[in-house]
Amino acid sequence: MKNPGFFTRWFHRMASPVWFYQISGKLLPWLWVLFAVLLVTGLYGGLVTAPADYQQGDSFRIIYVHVPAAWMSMFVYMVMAVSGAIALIWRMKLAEMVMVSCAPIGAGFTFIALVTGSLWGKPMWGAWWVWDARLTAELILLFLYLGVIGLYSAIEDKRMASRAVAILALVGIVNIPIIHYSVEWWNTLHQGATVTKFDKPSIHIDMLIPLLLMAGAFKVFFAISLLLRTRNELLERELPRQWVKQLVEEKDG
Amino acid sequence: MRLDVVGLHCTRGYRSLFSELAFTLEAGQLLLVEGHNGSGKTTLLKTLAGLREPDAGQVLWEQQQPIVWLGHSNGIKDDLTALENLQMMQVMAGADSLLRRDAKSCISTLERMGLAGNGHRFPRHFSAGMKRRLALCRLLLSSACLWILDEPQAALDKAGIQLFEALLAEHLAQGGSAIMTSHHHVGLQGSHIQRLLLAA
Amino acid sequence: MRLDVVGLHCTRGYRSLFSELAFTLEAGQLLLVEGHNGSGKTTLLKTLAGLREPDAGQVLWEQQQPIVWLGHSNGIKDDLTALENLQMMQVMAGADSLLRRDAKSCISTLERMGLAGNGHRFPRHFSAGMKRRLALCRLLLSSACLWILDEPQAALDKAGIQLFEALLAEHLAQGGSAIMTSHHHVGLQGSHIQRLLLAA
Amino acid sequence: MAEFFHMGGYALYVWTSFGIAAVVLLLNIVLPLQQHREVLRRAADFHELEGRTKQ
Amino acid sequence: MHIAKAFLSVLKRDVTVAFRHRNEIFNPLLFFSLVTLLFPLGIGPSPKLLQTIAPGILWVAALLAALLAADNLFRSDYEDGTLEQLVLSPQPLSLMVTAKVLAHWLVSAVPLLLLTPLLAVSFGLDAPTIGVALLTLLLGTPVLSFVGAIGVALTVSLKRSGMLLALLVLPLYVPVLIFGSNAIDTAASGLPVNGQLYLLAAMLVLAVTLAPLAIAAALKMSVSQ
Amino acid sequence: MHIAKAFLSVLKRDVTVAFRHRNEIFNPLLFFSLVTLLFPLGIGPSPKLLQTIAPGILWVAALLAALLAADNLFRSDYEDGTLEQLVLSPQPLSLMVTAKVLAHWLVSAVPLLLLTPLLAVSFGLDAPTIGVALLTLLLGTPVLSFVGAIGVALTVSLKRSGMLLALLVLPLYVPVLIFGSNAIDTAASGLPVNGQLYLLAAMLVLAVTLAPLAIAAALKMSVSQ
Ligand code: HEM
Ligand SMILES: Nc1ncnc2c1ncn2[C@@H]1O[C@H](COP(=O)(O)OP(=O)(O)OP(=O)(O)O)[C@@H](O)[C@H]1O
Ligand SMILES: Nc1ncnc2c1ncn2[C@@H]1O[C@H](COP(=O)(O)OP(=O)(O)OP(=O)(O)O)[C@@H](O)[C@H]1O
Ligand SMILES: [Mg+2]
Ligand SMILES: [Mg+2]
Repeated sequence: MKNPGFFTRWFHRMASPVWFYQISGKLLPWLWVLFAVLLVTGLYGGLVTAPADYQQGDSFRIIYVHVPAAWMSMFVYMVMAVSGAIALIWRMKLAEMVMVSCAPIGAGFTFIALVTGSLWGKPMWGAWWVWDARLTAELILLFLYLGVIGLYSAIEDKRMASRAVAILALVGIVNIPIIHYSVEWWNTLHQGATVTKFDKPSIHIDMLIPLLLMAGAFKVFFAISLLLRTRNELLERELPRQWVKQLVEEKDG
Repeated sequence: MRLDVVGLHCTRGYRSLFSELAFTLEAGQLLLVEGHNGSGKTTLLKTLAGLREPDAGQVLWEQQQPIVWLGHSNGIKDDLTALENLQMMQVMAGADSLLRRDAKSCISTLERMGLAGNGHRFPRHFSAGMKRRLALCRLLLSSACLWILDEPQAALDKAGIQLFEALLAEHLAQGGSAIMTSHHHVGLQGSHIQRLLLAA
Repeated sequence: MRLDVVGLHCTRGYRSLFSELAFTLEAGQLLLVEGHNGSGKTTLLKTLAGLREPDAGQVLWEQQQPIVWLGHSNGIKDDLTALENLQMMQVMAGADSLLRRDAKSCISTLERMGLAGNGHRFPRHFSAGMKRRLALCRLLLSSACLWILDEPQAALDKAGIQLFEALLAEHLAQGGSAIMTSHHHVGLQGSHIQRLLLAA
Repeated sequence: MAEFFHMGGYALYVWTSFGIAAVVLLLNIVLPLQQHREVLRRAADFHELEGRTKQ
Repeated sequence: MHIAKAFLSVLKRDVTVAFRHRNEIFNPLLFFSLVTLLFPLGIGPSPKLLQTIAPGILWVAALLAALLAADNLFRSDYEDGTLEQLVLSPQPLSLMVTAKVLAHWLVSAVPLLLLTPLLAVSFGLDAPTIGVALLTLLLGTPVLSFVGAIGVALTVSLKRSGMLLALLVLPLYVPVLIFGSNAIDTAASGLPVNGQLYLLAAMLVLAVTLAPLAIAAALKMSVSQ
Repeated sequence: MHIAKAFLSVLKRDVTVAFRHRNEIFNPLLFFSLVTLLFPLGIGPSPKLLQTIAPGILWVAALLAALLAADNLFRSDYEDGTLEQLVLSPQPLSLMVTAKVLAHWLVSAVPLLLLTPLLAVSFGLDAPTIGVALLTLLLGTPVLSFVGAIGVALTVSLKRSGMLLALLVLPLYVPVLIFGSNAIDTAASGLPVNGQLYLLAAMLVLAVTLAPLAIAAALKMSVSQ
C-alpha cells in the first residue's frame, strides 16, 4: 500500500502517543471555554428563568443535574465499552487508556445520578430510596464501574489489566438496555421517558432548553476529564520513553 | 521447521530485560539460555512459547504447529491419577495423538520415566522429583518439534537428569529442536548446541 | 547441643519409607541426606523439624531450642517487600532477634545474598532464583544452631550456590549443625560431613 | 434573592443536589490534575535515576 | 471429530475429578440448603411471610451457591500450571473452555435442581409453582455458570480474588435473578410466565454462544502474567 | 514484652498487607452491599415487606461476607510456606494466631460496620434500631471471625475447600445469627434487647479465649501433611 488512505493515516497518528499528548494539550483550553459557556447559560436558564413546575414546585430543578448525570452515566459506559472493543480487536493502546479513564468518570456521574435522584425522591415519593427497577439498575451500573476500577487496580501489568477490563466492559453492556427499559418492563415509581420522546417531548420548552444546555455542558465536561485522565495514563505507561524525558526536562528547565 | 526471532525486546515493569535479541533455531538444534538469577530467562521462554507478548520484535514460528512447554510449574493435576494425567496430556497435545492414544503407550511412558507402578497413584502423593518426572512425560507423548523447557532438571535426582538428557539427545537426533534453561551442567555436546547468555 | 535420632520409622500411606533409622549429629556437623526421587528425604526432614510425627522412634532435640527450616516452598510473602519479609523472619526467629532487630542488618543481609537494591520490591516480582535467595536470608537472620534444609540450592545459579556453601561452611565452623538434602554436588569436604543414604 | 435561595421550600434538596454534583465534578478535575503532577514527578525521578546509573 | 473427542475428554476429566472429591457435588447442595435455611432462622418462622419471600430466597441462594462454586473453576488449573498447557494446546480454547463450564454446571448446579422441589415444598409453594421454579433454574443456572466463568477467568491470576469475583459477577447475575424470581412469583399468583421464560432462554443462548469467547480471551490474558 | 512485640508485629504485618491490596477492605464491603441488594431484587420492592425482613437480610449478608472473607485468612500463608514457619517459630502459636484473626476482623468486618447504617436506612429502619443492629454486629462479627478461623485452619490444606468450609462453619454461625437478628427485630418493635446482647457478649468472650487454642491445634495438623 503506497498511499495509505486518510483514515489509515489518521488512525496511526491517533495511536501515536506524542501526537495525542500534544493535540489534547492544545484542545483542552477550548473545551474549558465551551464548558463554561454551556454551564453558565444552562444554570441560569434552569435555576432562574425556567418556571416552577405546577406539581413539583421548585424541586423539579434537580432535573438539571439529575437527568444530565443519569444520561452521562450510560453514555460514558458506552464510550468505555466501544473503546474496549477497539482495544481488544486492534490492540490500540490509546483506546485502552481511554477505556480505563472512562471508569472513574462514569462512576462519578452514576453517583451523582443516584444521590440527586434520591434527594429528589424524598420530597416526591416520600422516601430516600425505594427498591425500584430503574434505581436498582442504576445502582448496579455503579457496581459495574466499581468492578472495572477494582479489576484494573488489582492486576498489576497494565496492558494485561486493560485487556481484562475491556472484556468485562463488553460483557457488562447488557445492563444498559436494562436501565433504559426498566421503566417500561416493570411498573415503577420512576418517571418514564419524558424528554427522550423526541416526537413530542412532554416537557415545557423553557424547561427543556436549559436541560439540553446542561446535558451539553456535562458532555464537554466528560471530554475534559477524559482527556486529563488519559494523558496521565499515557505518561504513566510511557514513563521510560524519550519523549517523556524531554517533557520533564522542558518543565524543569 | 525453523524458529526465527528478530529484534525481540521484553520489559518487566519499567525495566528492560533484553532488547534486539535475534537468533535462528534450525531442526536438530538446541539453544541453551544462560544467565544469572533474575536475568530474564523465564521471561524469554514464555515469550517464545507465546504465553507473553513481546514489547517489540517478533517470534516467527509456523502457525498452528504445536510446541511442548514446561515451565517452573509442572502442569499436572493432583486429582487425576498419573495415567489419567498422561491421557490428558495426549488430548492436549493435539489431534494426531488422539489417534494413537492408548493406555499401553501411557504405561510404557511411565516406565521409561522411572515411575513404573505409580500409574494409579495420585500425584499429590508424589515427591517433588516424581512430579517433575511425570511432567516430563509430555516430552514423550507429544509429536511437537519444538520443546521449550524452563529448568527441566529441577528436583530430579542424578538418574532422572541422565534420563532427561537421553530423551533430549534422541529428540535432537530425530530433527527436533529445543530451547532450555538450566543451572545444572548439561551433559550434551556438539556443534548443534547454541548458547545464549542473558546478562541484564 | 546435639541431635539424637533413635529408631525412627516413617510411613506414607501403607508404605514404609525407612525404619530403625538412628544417628547423632553433634555441633559443627553436617548431615547430607541422599536418595533417589521419592526415597523419603523430605519426609525425614519434616519429621526432624517437628512438622510430622514419626510412626515410631524419637527425635531428641533440646526443647524450645529454635531451628531454621527451609522446605520445598520458600516461606516468603509475596505481598510484603523483601525488607518487610526479613523483618518478619526476625520476629519469627524468636525473642533474641527482636532485640537486635534493625533495618540496617536486614539491608546488609540482602546485600550479602545478592539482592542489593531489591529491598523495596515485592517478591512476586522476583524470579524463581531471587525468591530462593530471599528465603535463604533466614539463615543469616536466625541464631538457631540447627539448620534443616530441603534442597536449598534449587533454582539458584552458580554464584548463588557458592554463596550458600560459604554460609553453610561458616555456620559449621561456628559450631552450628545442619541437615540437608541436595541433588546438586555439594562442594564442602571434611570429616564433619556425614552422609545418610535413604534407599527405599 | 432570598426567595431564589429558598427554592420554594425545597432549598435543602435542590442545593444539596447541586452541591454534591459540583463536588463530584470538581473531584473529577482535581484528582487527575494532582495525579498529573505526581506522574511528572515520578517520571523526573525515574529519568534522573536512569541518568545516574548510566554514567 | 478430533475436536469432539477432545471436548468429551475434557468434560469427562472434569466430571471425574469432581466425582472423586465427592464434596464438590454435595457442597453446593449443602450450601444451597443452608442458605435457604438461614432465612427462616434470621427472619422468623411466619409461614405466610416465608411463602411470599420464597422465590427470592431460592434464587438468591442458587446465585450465591453458583458464585461460590465458580471460584474453583479455573483456580486449581491455574495454580498447577495445567491452564498454561490448555492455552498452548492446539485444540480450540473456547471449545475446551465450554467443556469445562459444562462439566462445572453438571456437577454443581444439577444436584441443586434436584433438591429444589424439596426446599420449595418446605416453604409452602404449590406444585405448578415448583414446576416453574425448576424451569427457571434449569434455564438460569447455566447462564450463571457461564457468566461466573468469565469473572473467574479474569481474576484467576490474582491471589485474593474471592471478593473481587463477587463484585464483578453479581451485577451481571442480576438480570437472571430478576427474571427468575419474578417468574416464580408470577406463577404463584396463577399468571402465565411465558415472557420471563423466553427471556431466560434468550439469555441462555446468548451466554452459551458469546461467553466462551470472552472466557478464552480472559484466560489467555491471565496466563500471560 | 517480647511476646507483645511479636503479637503487634504480626498484627501490623497483616493489616499492612491488607491495606496494600485495597480491595481486601473494599471487597467485603461491596459484597455485603451487593448481597443486601440482591434481596430486594429477588423479593420485590415492597417497602413494608423489606422492612420486616431487613434484620434477617443484614445478618445473613454479614455472615456470608464473614464466611467469604475468612477463606483467605490462612490460605496464602499455607501456600507460600509461611504457615510452616509460623508453626515452627518459638513464639507462642495461639497468640500469633489471635493477632492474625484480629487483623482479619479489623480489615474485613469493621468497614462493614461502618456501612451498616446506610444499608439499614435504605431498608427503612429507624435510628434506635440501627443502633442495636450496629451493637449486635460489633459483638457478633468477632465471633464469626474466630469461629471461621477454626474452620479455615482445619481445611486450609485441602485444595477445593470453599464449600467444605461453609459447611463446617455455617452451623456454628447459626446461634450468632439467631440472637443477632432477633435482637434487631425486638428493637424494631420497641422492646429491650439486653438479654440478646449479653448472650452475644458471652459468645464473644468464649470465642476469644477458646478459639485460638483450637485454631493453633488445627494449623499444626494442617501443616503436617
Ligand atoms: C435514586 C433515585 C433515582 C435514580 C437512580 C434515577 C435514575 C435515572 C436514570 C438512570 C435516568 C436515565 C434513564 C434513561 O435515559 O434511560 C433517569 C432519568 C430521569 N429521572 Fe431519575 N432517578 C432517580 C430518581 C428520580 C426522581 C425522584 C425523579 C422525579 C420525580 C426522577 C426523574 C427523572 C426524569 C424526569 C428523567 C428523564 C427521563 C427521560 O426522559 O429519559 N428521577 N433517572
Ligand atoms: N502427601 C503424601 N501422601 C502420601 N504419600 C506421599 C506424600 N508425599 C510423599 N509421599 C510418598 O512418600 C515417598 C517419599 O516422598 P518424599 O517427598 O519424602 O521424597 P523425597 O526423597 O523428598 O523425593 P524428592 O527427591 O523427589 O524430593 C514418595 O514415594 C511419595 O510417593
Ligand atoms: N511478574 C513479574 N512482575 C514484574 N517483574 C517480574 C515478574 N517476574 C519476574 N520479574 C522480574 O523480571 C526479571 C527476570 O525474571 P525471570 O523470571 O525471567 O528471571 P530468570 O532468568 O528466569 O531467573 P531464575 O534463574 O531465577 O529463574 C527479574 O529481575 C524479576 O525481578
Ligand atoms: Mg526462571
Ligand atoms: Mg523432596
